[in-house]
Amino acid sequence: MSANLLSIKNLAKSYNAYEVLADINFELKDGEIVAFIGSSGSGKTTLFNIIAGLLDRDVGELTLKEGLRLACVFQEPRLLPWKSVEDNLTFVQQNFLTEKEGAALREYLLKGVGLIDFRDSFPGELSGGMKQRLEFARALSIKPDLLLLDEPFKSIDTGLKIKLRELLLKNWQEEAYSILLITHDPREAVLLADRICFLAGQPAGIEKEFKIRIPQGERGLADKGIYSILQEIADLYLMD
Amino acid sequence: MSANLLSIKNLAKSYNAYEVLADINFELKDGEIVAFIGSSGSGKTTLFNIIAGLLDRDVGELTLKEGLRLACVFQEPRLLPWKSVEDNLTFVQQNFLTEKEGAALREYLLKGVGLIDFRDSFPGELSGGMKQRLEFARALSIKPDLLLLDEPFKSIDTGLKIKLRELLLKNWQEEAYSILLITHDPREAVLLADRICFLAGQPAGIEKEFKIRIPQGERGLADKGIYSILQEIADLYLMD
Amino acid sequence: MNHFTSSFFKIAVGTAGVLAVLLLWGGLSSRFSSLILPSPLETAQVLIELLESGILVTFILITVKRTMIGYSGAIIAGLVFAFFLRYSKFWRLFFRPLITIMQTIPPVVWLVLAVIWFGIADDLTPIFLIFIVSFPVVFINIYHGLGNIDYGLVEMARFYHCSRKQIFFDIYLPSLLPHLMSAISIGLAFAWKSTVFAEFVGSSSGIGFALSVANNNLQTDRLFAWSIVLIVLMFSFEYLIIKPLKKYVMRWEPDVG
Amino acid sequence: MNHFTSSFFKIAVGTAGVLAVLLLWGGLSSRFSSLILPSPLETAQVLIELLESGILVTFILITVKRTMIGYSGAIIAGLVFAFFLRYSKFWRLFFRPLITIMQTIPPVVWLVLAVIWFGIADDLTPIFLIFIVSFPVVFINIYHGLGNIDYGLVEMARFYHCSRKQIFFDIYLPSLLPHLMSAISIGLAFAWKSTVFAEFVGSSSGIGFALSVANNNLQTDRLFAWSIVLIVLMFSFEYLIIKPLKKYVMRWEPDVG
Amino acid sequence: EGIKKIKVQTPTTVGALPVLWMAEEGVLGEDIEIDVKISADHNRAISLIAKNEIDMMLTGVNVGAKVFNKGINIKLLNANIWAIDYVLTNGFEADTWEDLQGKTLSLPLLGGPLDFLVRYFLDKEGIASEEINLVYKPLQNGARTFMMGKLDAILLPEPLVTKILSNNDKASLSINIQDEWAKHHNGDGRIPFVGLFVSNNFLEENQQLTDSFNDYYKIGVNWVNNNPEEAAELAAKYYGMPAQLILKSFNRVKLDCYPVLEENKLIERYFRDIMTLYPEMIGGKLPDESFYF
Ligand SMILES: Nc1ncnc2c1ncn2[C@@H]1O[C@H](COP(=O)(O)OP(=O)(O)OP(=O)(O)O)[C@@H](O)[C@H]1O
Ligand SMILES: Nc1ncnc2c1ncn2[C@@H]1O[C@H](COP(=O)(O)OP(=O)(O)OP(=O)(O)O)[C@@H](O)[C@H]1O
Ligand SMILES: [Mg+2]
Ligand SMILES: [Mg+2]
Repeated sequence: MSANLLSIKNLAKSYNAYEVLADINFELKDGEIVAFIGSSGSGKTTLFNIIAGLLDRDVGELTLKEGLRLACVFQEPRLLPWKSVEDNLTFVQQNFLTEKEGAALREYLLKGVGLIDFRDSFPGELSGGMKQRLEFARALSIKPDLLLLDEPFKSIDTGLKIKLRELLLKNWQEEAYSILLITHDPREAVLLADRICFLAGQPAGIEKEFKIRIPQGERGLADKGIYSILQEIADLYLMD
Repeated sequence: MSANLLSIKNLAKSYNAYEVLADINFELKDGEIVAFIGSSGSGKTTLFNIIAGLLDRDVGELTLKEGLRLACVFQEPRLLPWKSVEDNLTFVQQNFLTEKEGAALREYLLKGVGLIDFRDSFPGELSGGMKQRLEFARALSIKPDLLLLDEPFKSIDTGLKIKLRELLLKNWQEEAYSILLITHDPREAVLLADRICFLAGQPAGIEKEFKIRIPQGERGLADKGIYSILQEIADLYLMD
Repeated sequence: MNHFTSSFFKIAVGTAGVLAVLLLWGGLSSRFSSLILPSPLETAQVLIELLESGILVTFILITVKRTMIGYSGAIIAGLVFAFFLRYSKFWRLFFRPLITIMQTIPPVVWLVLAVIWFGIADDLTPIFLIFIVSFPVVFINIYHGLGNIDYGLVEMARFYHCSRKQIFFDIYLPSLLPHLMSAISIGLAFAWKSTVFAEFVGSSSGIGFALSVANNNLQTDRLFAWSIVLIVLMFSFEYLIIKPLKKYVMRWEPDVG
Repeated sequence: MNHFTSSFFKIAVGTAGVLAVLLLWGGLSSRFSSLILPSPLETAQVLIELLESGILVTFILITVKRTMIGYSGAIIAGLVFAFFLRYSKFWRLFFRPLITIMQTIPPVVWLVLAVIWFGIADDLTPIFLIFIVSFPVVFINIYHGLGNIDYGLVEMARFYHCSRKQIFFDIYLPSLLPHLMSAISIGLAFAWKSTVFAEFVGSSSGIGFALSVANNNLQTDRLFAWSIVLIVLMFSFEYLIIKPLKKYVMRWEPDVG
Repeated sequence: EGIKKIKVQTPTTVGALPVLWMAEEGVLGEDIEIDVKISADHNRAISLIAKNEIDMMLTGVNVGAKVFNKGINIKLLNANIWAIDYVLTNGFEADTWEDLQGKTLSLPLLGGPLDFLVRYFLDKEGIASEEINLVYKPLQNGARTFMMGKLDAILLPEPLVTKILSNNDKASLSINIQDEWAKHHNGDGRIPFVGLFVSNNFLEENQQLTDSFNDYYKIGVNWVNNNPEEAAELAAKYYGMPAQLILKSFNRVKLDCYPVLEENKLIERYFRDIMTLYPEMIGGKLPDESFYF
């Protein structure tokens, strides 16, 4: 159960002359939830895109476990405008699930993110938050082994955020996937993650790692351990 | 000082057969900060677009004070891809400020949102949060009378959020503009606004209004008055 | 405005434009011999004669058949080449100048080559010329359209292990369709014209041949009558086939203004 | 690959394509009389003769001048009409059918009209025909491009009180430029061809006239020589003017793959 | 099966009427079919005959000589049109070339037979060709421009002459090219304009058939001359012109065939004159005797 899903060694990336990432080393174990935080423009999306295979790294090694099923919530919505809400899920499911399995899961997820009444709408008819939720549902709809989430709770209000977080964790327990989460909100990170990586510097590296040992269900923002981590993170942000 | 900048009477709007807003009544006084909250898809952006004149209402009256200078942070970034970061500001300033005035303000704002090093980059070279900050700077760059902000802090981390909020309030004190703010985060609302409108229902109306009388500088999330409003809002979200 | 009055309005305005031209034509023609500029009435008479003689229908069928064959060929080749050249740098560099050459060689020279390649075959020369003339138009439009595709969506699909086929049918095709439709409707006019030109100089049947005979005999009224036939054909294609197709293809687009 | 080898590679591959065609041509021509298909060598000889006689340069200048006048006219009219029709529903309905008609009327008929309008003026007929043929291409491409403009940006600019002029120059134009460039490069080939055609049938100077004389006098080698001249001209435009312009115009685009 | 096809390509000329008559009548017998293709494109005909895709063609005698001299393997079966071209003037009469001095005269083709003829006459009469404003326009364009009153004079072949005359009161028939030719050739105004050519390949394989084709062609010529109404109907059917007009135009067209020797003499006379002015028009040299049938 503790095989590495992902391991990164000495990875670096620059856009033209602008160095974004340098000397990134990272390992992800099966079933782990890891959050990446760091200030805006530090290179989180860049790192994610490299892991997702959407961007080439300049140097370094990146190994994904063989046959790993990856899913992703992109930072900018990437929905097919000519497909309905439900068909946007079907489109990605077809290579992973049977039609029957897929249909049941779609129903379940669209209910979960509150879009079941909009299953036949086109993305152009959704509000900002609704698009975001659709992205979220799509990522879960293929029963992934590893979930890459880039700001999945953006434009989503607290109530809904809690619902989505619950959906995520419930699935996590049932399906035993791993999660890499990018968020700009340290509170989200401490509530969800087993480990938090803080990205900083120019070029950025993983400046600090926090481990959280309290089980997800039992965490509260006011808990002492959690609170001190939040304080530490706040300090890091200020220094960056 | 208490003339109405904006007044809305019995406004309603539907997309084809789908009714989004009904019977909206609202007034905004000079210098006020009002936040709109409400669950995703309730119609906040729709209402904003109507106020901004980007969308036609179906029925109802909408009066803006004559000569009002409006600025807006759009929910999806609307940056000119062929203009540099700084030129995106210059583009909107030209009809309101002299070149000299404009240049000084651009310098000040780009520093304020942390994009001064990227003034010559194109929007395609910015990260998600950086685009968001640029939108934010653009809205402030015309010295507006009324600022419409649709999720201005999306994809922006806490540290930066605090900086932007300070920038906003500092300007607010100096320039005495009014603000209409859409946010999915009730905490942002209670920290910034004089008044909070909760949009709910289908079609949605302003279900509840909260007035906050504590001066901005002195508010804390743990204050009793503030805390009880947050509680009430949380309940409203759950019911919706 | 309800649906009936609105579509009535549309047709009325469009017809007004055509009527204005007819009036202008009528007015102008009264000042010239019918050898130079026949009146709309004379033209209509010739049209009726042609219809009665049966030659109208025969020639239309011949020309339409040739155009369809040559043009479908051009569309398919245009699509294939556009994809191929967009995604293979080598072949892009290799073929790009050749396509420019193809575009530039004047039709008379193509006719010389057509005789060499196809000899006497009455159908092949026009079909070849249609292909040659419309292929670059279709190709360039599609190639350009491919450049405008939202690459983020393709990445997303690749990310979710979608096959090339899926990516083609669910991303490229829907993104391309608007471009494709406009490529097809721009190219169509050229396809028509080149069929007509090819028949004009190198065939013994079809509308172009009829035009050439009319021209040789200085029968300006026939020249105009056949042009009217072409215009009606073109309109039928545009409004009965391409327009509805366009609408269908773009049905997911929320209407703007 | 460093810059030098890479651009060397590009030119090499492009040249390879052209060479392949030349070889094919050479092979084919050995099987036919030069009256039917002249060899590349014979063609080159004629080309040199033409150059020495001075007629080459004279005719090139005449044809280029006509093309430029007619084509700039078509581009300007295409731009104006595209904007005009995109934003006025009435005129769109009114003019749309007329543009289709314009596209469909065969060149022979335009020539009839040109005789009426311009009589024996040697320059006007070709210029008119270039305009007529390339206007619809340019128009449709720009019109289509206008439909693809991100309307959110226009709304944003309106919101910030930008004048029509600003919106035109800072939003429409940059959004349109890629479309415009491809419209211009597609249309250019047609402009060339129609100059040549117009000169072919209705002028006593220019490359098209030379082609017509060569054609009538069965000088196939000259026909090919003049085609080569056209091809070289077209290449010069594409690679010396349009390509660099395109690159400049799209400089803000982050490079993809 | 068993049916032999003879493929002939021709522009819409009176010279092809005998062939059309033969095809319609089936004079060569049931197992021989004459397939007539109508196309104005000489180049196409030449390429096709060189590729042996057609067997015979009607075209200008000078064109035939030129391609023969350039190595295309053809033979002249007969020359058949000897008179067809006239000068029309607009609003004034011209009896001589001198009357056209300072006027605009439209010709169809620089370096073509009509251009040659005009320049030949001007040369013979000592008029510099610059004294007449010669412009070159395709026949139909020229005709229309003439009708518009924008040209003083135009040199045209039948049936366009008849057509213009019956549609334009101001046009008058001024100079008969054939008469002018006669002035310089001992009163003999016959000019070999159009010829029937056969590909040598076909000829070698079908000596007898070619002979009888040629014989019947001459019978066809007589038929046309003796039955102008029916011939005009035939032209109307294949060329799409009104029969009335064609019938009228026959008066100004000389369709005839002569004994080989006489014919060859007339052609050589024509070619010699061409050699003095526009040698390229017949390929730069007189064709040798293998050109003639
Ligand atoms: N173009 C459209 N066509 C049809 N329906 C639309 C369109 N735009 C929005 N809607 C619908 O109107 C409702 C309100 O949308 P709006 O964007 O105003 O929501 P919102 O309150 O801003 O939500 P969010 O917080 O997610 O941005 C949604 O249910 C959406 O489905
Ligand atoms: N295409 C590009 N060309 C040039 N520079 C780029 C490009 N994309 C990103 N960058 C730069 O790389 C840096 C990191 O960008 P990235 O999108 O990874 O940031 P991020 O950590 O995801 O930020 P955010 O939280 O705002 O989304 C930024 O400074 C940005 O300017
Ligand atoms: Mg990011
Ligand atoms: Mg919204």
